[in-house]
This record gives sequence, structure tokens and C-alpha cells, in this order.
Amino acid sequence: MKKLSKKIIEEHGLTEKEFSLIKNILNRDPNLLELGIFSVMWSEHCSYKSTKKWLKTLPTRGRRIICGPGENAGIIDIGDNDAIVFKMESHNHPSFIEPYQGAATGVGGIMRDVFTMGARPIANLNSLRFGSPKHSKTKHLLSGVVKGIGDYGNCVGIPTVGGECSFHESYNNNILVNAMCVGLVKKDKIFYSTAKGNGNPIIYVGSKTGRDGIHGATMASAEFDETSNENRPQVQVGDPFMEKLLLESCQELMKENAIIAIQDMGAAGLTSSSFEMASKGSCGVKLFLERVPCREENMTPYEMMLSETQERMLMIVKPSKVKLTLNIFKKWGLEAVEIGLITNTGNMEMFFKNKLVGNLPIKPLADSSPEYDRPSVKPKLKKKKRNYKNLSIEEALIKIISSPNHSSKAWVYNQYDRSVMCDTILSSEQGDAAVVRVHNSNKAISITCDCNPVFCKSNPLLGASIGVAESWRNLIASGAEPIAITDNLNFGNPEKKEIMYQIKQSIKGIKIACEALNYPVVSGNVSLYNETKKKSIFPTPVIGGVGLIKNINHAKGFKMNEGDKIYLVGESSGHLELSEYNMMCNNFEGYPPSLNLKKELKNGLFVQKFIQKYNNVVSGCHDISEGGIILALAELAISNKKGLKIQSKKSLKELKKWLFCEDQSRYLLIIKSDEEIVRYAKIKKIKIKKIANVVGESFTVTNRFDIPVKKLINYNNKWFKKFLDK
Amino acid sequence: MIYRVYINFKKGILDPESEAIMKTISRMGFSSIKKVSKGKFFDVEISKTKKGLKDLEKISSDLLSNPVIENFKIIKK
Amino acid sequence: MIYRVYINFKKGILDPESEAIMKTISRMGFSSIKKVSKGKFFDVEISKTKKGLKDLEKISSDLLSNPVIENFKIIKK
Amino acid sequence: MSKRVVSIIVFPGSNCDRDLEIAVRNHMNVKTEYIWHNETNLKNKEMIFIPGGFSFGDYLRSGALATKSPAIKEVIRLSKKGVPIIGICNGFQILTECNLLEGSLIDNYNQLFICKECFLRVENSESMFSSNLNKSVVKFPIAHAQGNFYTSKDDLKRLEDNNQVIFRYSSEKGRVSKISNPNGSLNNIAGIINKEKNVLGLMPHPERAVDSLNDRDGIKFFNGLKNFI
Ligand SMILES: Nc1ncnc2c1ncn2[C@@H]1O[C@H](COP(=O)(O)OP(=O)(O)O)[C@@H](O)[C@H]1O
Ligand SMILES: [Mg+2]
Repeated sequence: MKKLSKKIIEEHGLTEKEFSLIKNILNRDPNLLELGIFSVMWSEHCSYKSTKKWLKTLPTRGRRIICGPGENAGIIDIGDNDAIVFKMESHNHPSFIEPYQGAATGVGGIMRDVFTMGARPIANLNSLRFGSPKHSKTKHLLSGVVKGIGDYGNCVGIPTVGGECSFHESYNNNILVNAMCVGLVKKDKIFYSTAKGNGNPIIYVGSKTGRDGIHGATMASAEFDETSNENRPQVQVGDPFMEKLLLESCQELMKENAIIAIQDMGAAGLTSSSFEMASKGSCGVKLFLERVPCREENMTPYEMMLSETQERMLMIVKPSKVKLTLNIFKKWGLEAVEIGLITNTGNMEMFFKNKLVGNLPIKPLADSSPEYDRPSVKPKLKKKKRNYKNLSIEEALIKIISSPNHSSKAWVYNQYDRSVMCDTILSSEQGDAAVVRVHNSNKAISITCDCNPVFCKSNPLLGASIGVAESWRNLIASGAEPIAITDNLNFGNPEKKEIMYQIKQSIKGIKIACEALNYPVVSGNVSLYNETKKKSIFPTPVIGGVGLIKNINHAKGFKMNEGDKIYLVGESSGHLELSEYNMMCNNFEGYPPSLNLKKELKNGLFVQKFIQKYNNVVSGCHDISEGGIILALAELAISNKKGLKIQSKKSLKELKKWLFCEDQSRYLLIIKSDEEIVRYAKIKKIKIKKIANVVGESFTVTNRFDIPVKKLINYNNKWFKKFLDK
Repeated sequence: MIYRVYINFKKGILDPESEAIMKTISRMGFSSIKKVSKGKFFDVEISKTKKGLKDLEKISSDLLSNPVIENFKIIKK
Repeated sequence: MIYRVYINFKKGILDPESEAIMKTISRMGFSSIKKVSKGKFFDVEISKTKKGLKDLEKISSDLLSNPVIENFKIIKK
Repeated sequence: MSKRVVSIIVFPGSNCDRDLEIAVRNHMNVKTEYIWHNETNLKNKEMIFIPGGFSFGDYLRSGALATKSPAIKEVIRLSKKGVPIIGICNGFQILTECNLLEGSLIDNYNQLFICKECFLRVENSESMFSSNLNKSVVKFPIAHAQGNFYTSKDDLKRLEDNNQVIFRYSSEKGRVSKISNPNGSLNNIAGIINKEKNVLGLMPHPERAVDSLNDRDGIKFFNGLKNFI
């Protein structure tokens, strides 16, 4: 056997230490195929070697948790034998190279993670971060990503109900595309990925394997350099129609009591799916690679094992059900092949045309994957001298609502089919969270995606906690009981101490908030090395939250009616640092607002109970986040095309602080009568204050200014159109 | 002057559209049809200057085709 | 045998894609580019029989093109 | 519930079949039967629906590949016998592709998929499909990338002269103008019938407007069909 050169080992992203560990495990040198397998299995993407130690600290258990991290997706119990399966996953690098296909295949991948477990996807969401609109690539990336996400979900017929989309220069050369999928399954019809049963056949179904994205998994774990624009790796092309066929055929097969274990082929394709299934079941595997359906001629075992062709699944079925399985796939026009079987050797034996071409011990490979406690150090925040502006309330408000991050996102969401499946009660532009009915029932789930990278950059722990709290608050505002989260941790290069600090602190921040709010983590994803030319993105731990609305009539959005009153729940200290207001004034310094999790819990439970108890007097609800009270109110006015009169006796300086501050744990409740809320707040010892009335067609701050809502709407609607037509 | 810019997929890129079309053709029973692969073209009218052709090359690579997954070829009509 | 089937929009049909592309080109400042119109083609491999070519004609008119909006032309490659 | 059975054709890429089935069952008071695309024989021939979705991935042109399936051949045959046939969204695209309806549905003018609520002016309440809608304005959502109705000038004139246009995109008050046209359709056309008046195609989704939690104009649409089976 030829000895592998140093260069080849390096190209596979393995360190010298890691390579000697491999030799120790094997008691010999690996061949190229085996090296390739080690390299993907031990890549950051598959092995979580830099974050494993810290992820283990996250709270993952709870009364409603059926399945936490470790499976394809997390599962929560929503009663009546119903369960919700969900996860979020990033497709950052591929989307930067080819925005349409990168984003589309991101959606495809996360949907497979969900329906692999037996669930039918019922909602997609996404969290998108683009570079500055001034950056030359941003427009192209924005239009490609949004179209890619829309086209894929629309074709499969799953509503894309919400998410977030914002712009910041730290993403100029490294955008973030995080896709989340939520599925519904009967509790007793959940499928897992643990392989079992000596001799049981392994079935491959879906697209033919091509040379797509070979080494995509290692690529996703390597920092981008300037040349990657030229040396473009092969990108994967998505086929949403194939995904639809896989979804429907798997659902049909899952009724048949035929599947023992099932797993999608995601990153590192056939390698990671077969290794993970076997490793969970402590068994061995025999693969006959010449049987793998191939799209191209002369594909090698190395290419077959490492290909990342999309829309493929792997499953272990009962021997007696092979024929039935193949028939069901045939009905859906799919190619399914028995490519191997489960053994009791504990090894992965790969044959190609009757020759043993690779033989690896499964458990040791999985268990001894490296785990690093990388050094970290608190970064120094640079102070930049800038010329602060001072804006009037009206100027600042208009500037915010016409800014890229707070303009109407209609251009984005109108490309998403939100109404297919007929269960979307609120999509994300209509409330703080999307609300989707559990089909044929009187309950619903509430879903949201959140992160504030500006806060996280300044203070990763607090910023991450605020992200969790905000997602929790969004669910509360929609009338739900928050249950659990998935997270998508997007960071730069963990080998840099400052970045490692951000990672550790963010995970700690998530842990603290999740524990305080009884809001565990059931699944997630980590995306590291989000850097180009040594510049890292802002730390972006995106939180995807899911809650339950037991009575669908309690679902709340931004709705308000003439005559309604708006109450502020919670306290305002006037914290303007890192607020939208300060940023509009060119002031980017300071710290995030403080977060008191006890208060968060208290205010939230008050709102939740009030909605449940006095549903009939609550027209709508909105939490207060970026932009403060005034932006929350303006959003209500714009969304309802109705006027608001805001009362305050504060001095101008105090008023400005109060309107724009971004203090946490606050809500706006839109209420039909005063009596109930005043009484209930007194009982629960909660600070509330009536701050506005729904009246007329103007947005008015009494004695200060007055602007027709129509004009606000115009300001709010302009930016996307102008940007994309440019 | 009119040029035609031909665009097709790079080798090895999945082309689900051509596959779906081929499946339908087989289902229709046309056994004499063996393979279909799709491409697109643009007929571009340019001014008869050196710059015209250079501009055409530029828009062919930057706008009309997607160099990550497609090749293009410019041919005089 | 490989034939190429060219398909383009009938005259007078507004093609939003070509229009959008032309707008972008003008915005980018390529004044030498005067007009763009889009079409597609299929490279079809057929068996070397009389039937092969007849079948090709049939699928070109029945499936590959839509006569309400498109014309097609078959050319040997 | 009536004993009558309405057929719904299902392609592998259909994705509005379930929604449509529920709307038909609940608001037409009939039973329903799914017909898989490769079936050659339709048992129930009283009324046939072709639902929205992406039949065969909507590759080539939306609806084109679906026209070659056995079930559609049967639909074409039955249409000549006067069986009422309704195609919604992808169903409409299939009906134009197989020439049961005139014209063609090309890319939306803005080149994007569009999902939003639309108001539709009901143009002709003599047709069996719209008699219950009484020249009113209804609100149904649209969700498509190819809904831009196109046909030749002569054909368009004929469609208009024969009163074959049933739905037109309009404002809430029924004003038909460029502003209320979401996708560039000629004359704001959202739905048409054939000359013989037994085949309807429309891009908007009435089956997505039958819920107590949202808009309910779809209920009127389905209720109106009851009398014609
Ligand atoms: N940040 C995180 N928080 C919680 N769980 C995580 C996180 N990152 C990954 N996981 C869990 O680790 C497992 C492997 O994830 P991943 O490699 O993304 O799955 P897949 O192979 O399906 O792409 C999953 O169970 C996932 O939920
Ligand atoms: Mg998976």
C-alpha cells in the first residue's frame, strides 16, 4: 500500500496528532478511502470537536421533552399523543458560493432531518444575515437566497411562515443562512436512527450519487481564503420534487412497520449516515459499493462514501419487508437499492466489486473523535471615535422604519407560500411568532427565530441570554406556553482565543437563560470558521423557539381595533446603549441592556395568564425589542393601518429615552377595556401603564408630533423595492 | 450584430429538469429517445464595436450564466 | 444521433425574463448591448432510425414546446 | 351527506390535494376520491378537480409534464362529454397545457413566486361555477410563480366576447387596474372557462379561504358547486 503523503493528510484537514491517533486506532496506516472517512467524521461539522465540551452543559431535559440533542432533530410532547419535531441548521458557506442552490439545499436538508423521524413537516422558518447593502455582493446574495428558500419549500408544499432577515457589514463576505423546520408526528410513530439486527438489509433511496460537494463537510469547517472565489468547489443542486417524493414515500412506508432505523444522508453523506446509525446501535456494517446508484461514470468508492448529493436517505428495514419497501418507492418513481447489511463485527466493511476496499472499527472511530478545550481570552472592544448625531424623535423613528433592517419584509415573505396546508394562523409579519394549527385540532404551535448579534458582539453571554429571552417573550406574546428551543451557533474561527471566548460565553448565556425560563435545548447546529480574510462575523447564536397554544382562540398577533387601549407591561430604565436609536445617531458603543430573568419570567407569565384568563378583552400583543416602545407601536399602526395616540407627560429628553430604550422583559398588550388588566396587575404585583389609544389615522405623540399612518407605511415599504431595482 | 450565447450545465451537475423530462418521454413510450439535456441561449444584439464584444463576454459570464454551475459559449449568428 | 431542439418565444410575446435582464444591463452601463432575447434548447439523443426523427418531431411539438407561446426548430448537431 | 363522489386527481408533486379534499367534503357535502395520476379509469365522473402543487416538479413548463399522464387523458375525454372540471393553480396550468382551456400561464411579471391575498371580481355569474358568487368581489389567496395569463389578441377578444372570463384581479371595491394585477395577466384575468362552459381554471386558491380563522369566501364558491353534481 502506498503511504499517504503529508500533503494529502493536510488536505484532509487532519492535524499530525489526529493522524497518529488514527494510526493507533487502526494499528496501521489508513488508505485514502479510510483517510477520507476519518477526515469527514472528525471534521468540526460532524464531530463538534471544539464545542462538544460546552454543548454538554446545556439543559436538555424537561417535562415535555421526548428527545433531546443526539438524534436528527429534537422532539417535544404537546399532548393528545401529538409531538413536535424540530431543528435548525446552517448552510452558510454553500449559500455564499451559490446563493440559490445553497439556500435551497439548506431547506431540503433540514426538512429531511425532520421527516426522517416520522414527522410531516408543517412549517419552515429561516434566519438570514447579509452584509451591508452597500457591499457589491449583497443584492445578488439576497435575491438568490430568498428565491432558493421559497422555491424549495413552495414546491414541497410546506409553508414558510417566518424568520428574520437583516443586514450588517460583519457578514459582507460570509452570510448566514439558517433554516429551521418543524414537523408533527404521533408520539407512538416516531422513528429513530439506531441500527439493529445482524443481517438486516440497508436500503438506499433517492437521488443517484454524483460527485457533488465532495469534502463539503471539511470545507464547511475551513476558513475561507481569498482564493476560494476562484477554486469554487462543486456545489450541490437541490431537487425539491425529489424531496417531495421522498417525503411522501417515507410517510407511506412508515405506516407499514417495516423500518428499523432511518437517517437522511446529510453532511458527509453515506459515510456519516451509516457510521452514525451503526455506532448508535453498536453494530457493524457491510456495504457493497458497486450497488450505489451513481449519476456519473467511473465513480470511486472514495467519491461514493464522501459525496454530498442531496435528497438521499438510508434505512434499515426488516428482511421480510424489503419487497414491500421497494414497491412503495417504485410507486413514487424512486430508485431504491439494497446496498448492504448490518453485521455484528462492529466494523464498517466496504466492498467494491468483491474487493474489501476499506475496513474501519465503528465505535472507536466515533468515540475517540477529538474533543478540544481550546484556549479563550476576552476580546478587547475597540473604541472608535465618531461624530454622534442627535435626532429628533420623529426623525429617528422615520430613519428606523425606512432602514434595511426594519423596513417591511414583504418582498421577502411574499415569495414564500405561507398558506399551503391551510393551517397557518399567523405568519411572522402578523405577530411576534408564527402560529400554525395542529391539523384538525383546536390547538396550535407557535414558532420564532431570534438573535441580536450587536448585543452578542459587545457581551456574548448577555447577548445570548437576551436571544433566548426574546424568543421566549415572542412565544408568550403570541399566546403560547414556551416549551423548548433549537439553536444555531454561528461563529468565526475557534482556534482564535477571542472567538473561542465568544463561543463559550454564548453557550453559557444560553444555558443560564434556558435554565431560568425552563426552556431546554432539544436540538441544534454549530457553524464555525465563518471568517473571510481574517475578519470574523459577529457572534450569532440564533435561537429557534417553539411553544404550545392549547386553545387556538388564544393565538395573538398584532391586531388592534379602533377604541382599543395599549398597556405597557414591565419597566423601562432608559437604556439607550446599542439601541437602534443610538445606532441611527452613529453611536455604536456600550453594552446591551441588563436582563433580569426572574423579572422576565414574572412579566411573561403574567401576560400568558392574562391572555388565557381574559382572552376576550385582548385584541393583540407585541413584545418590545429593537427600536423600543416607539417602534413596537409604529409596527402596530403600520400593520393595522390604524392611528395611535401616545400619551406622556415626560420632558423631551426623558420622553426620547423612554420611547427608544431597549430594556428587556416588556410587552404591549392591546386591550378592549381597562378594568380587567388593572385589577389583575394589582393582584400579581406587575407594573403596567396605559400608554396609547387606538384612534384615527395618525400616529401621534401628544404635544410632540403627528404623522399620518399612510406616510409611515410609505416609508416602511420603500427600501426593498428601491434596493432591488437598483 | 447578433450573437448567440449558449449556456449549459457544467459536467457532473445534477440536472433534475432534464431527468424529469426524460422520465415523462419514457412514460409516453418513445423508446427511440435516449437522452435529453437542457440548455438555454440568449440572442444578444450588440453594437459593431470592439467594446461590444467585450461587453458581451462580460455580461455572459457575470449575468447571463452562473459560472458556479454553468458554462457559456458565444457564437456569431 | 444527437439533435438540438431550439425553442423560443413567439414574436410579440412579452418575455419578462429577457426584459428584466435588459434592464439590468442598461443599469450596469453596457450601452453597447442593444437587445436580449431568451430561448432554450434540448440536446436529444435518438436512435438512428426513421422513427427516431419522427418521434423527436412529435415530442418537440407536443411536449418540449407550447405552441400558444413558443416556436421550435430541430437541427442536427 | 350526499352519496355523490367527486374525483380529485393527484400527481406525485400535488400539494393542495388534501386542502382541496377537505374543502370539497365540508362545503359541498359530498364524498371524495383521490385518483392517482396513472389511473386510466375514473369511476366517479360527476365532477373532477385538479389541485394545486407542482405535479411533476413543474419542470419544463408548469403543468406540461402532467398532461401526459393517463388520468389527464381520461379527463380530456370526459370533458368532451360535459363533465364539470375545475383546475386550481397548477390545475389551471395543466388545463391550458392540455388545451382544455385557452391561453397559457407564463412567468409572473416580476419573475418571483407571489403568495398573497387577492381580491377577485366575479365577472360572470351565469356560469355554474360562479352562480353563487353573484357578481361580487371575493378574497382568495394566490401562491404561484407562473400565473401570468397570456394568449393571442384574437383569442383574448374571443374569450371576452364569449363571457369566458370568470375572475379578474381587482381592488377590494372591484376596481380592475394595473395596481390590482399581481402577476401581469392580460386583462387581469385570474380564471376562465372553456367555450362549452364545463371547464374552469383559476389561479387563486378558494380552498385556502374556507376557515373560520381566516377568510371564508371560498365557502360560497364550493357551496355553489353543490347544485351541479
Ligand atoms: N448547538 C447545539 N445545541 C444543541 N444540540 C446540538 C447543537 N449542535 C448540534 N446539536 C445536536 O448534535 C447532533 C448532530 O447534529 P448535526 O451534525 O447538525 O446533524 P445532521 O447530521 O443531521 O446534520 C444533532 O442531534 C443536533 O441536534
Ligand atoms: Mg440528519
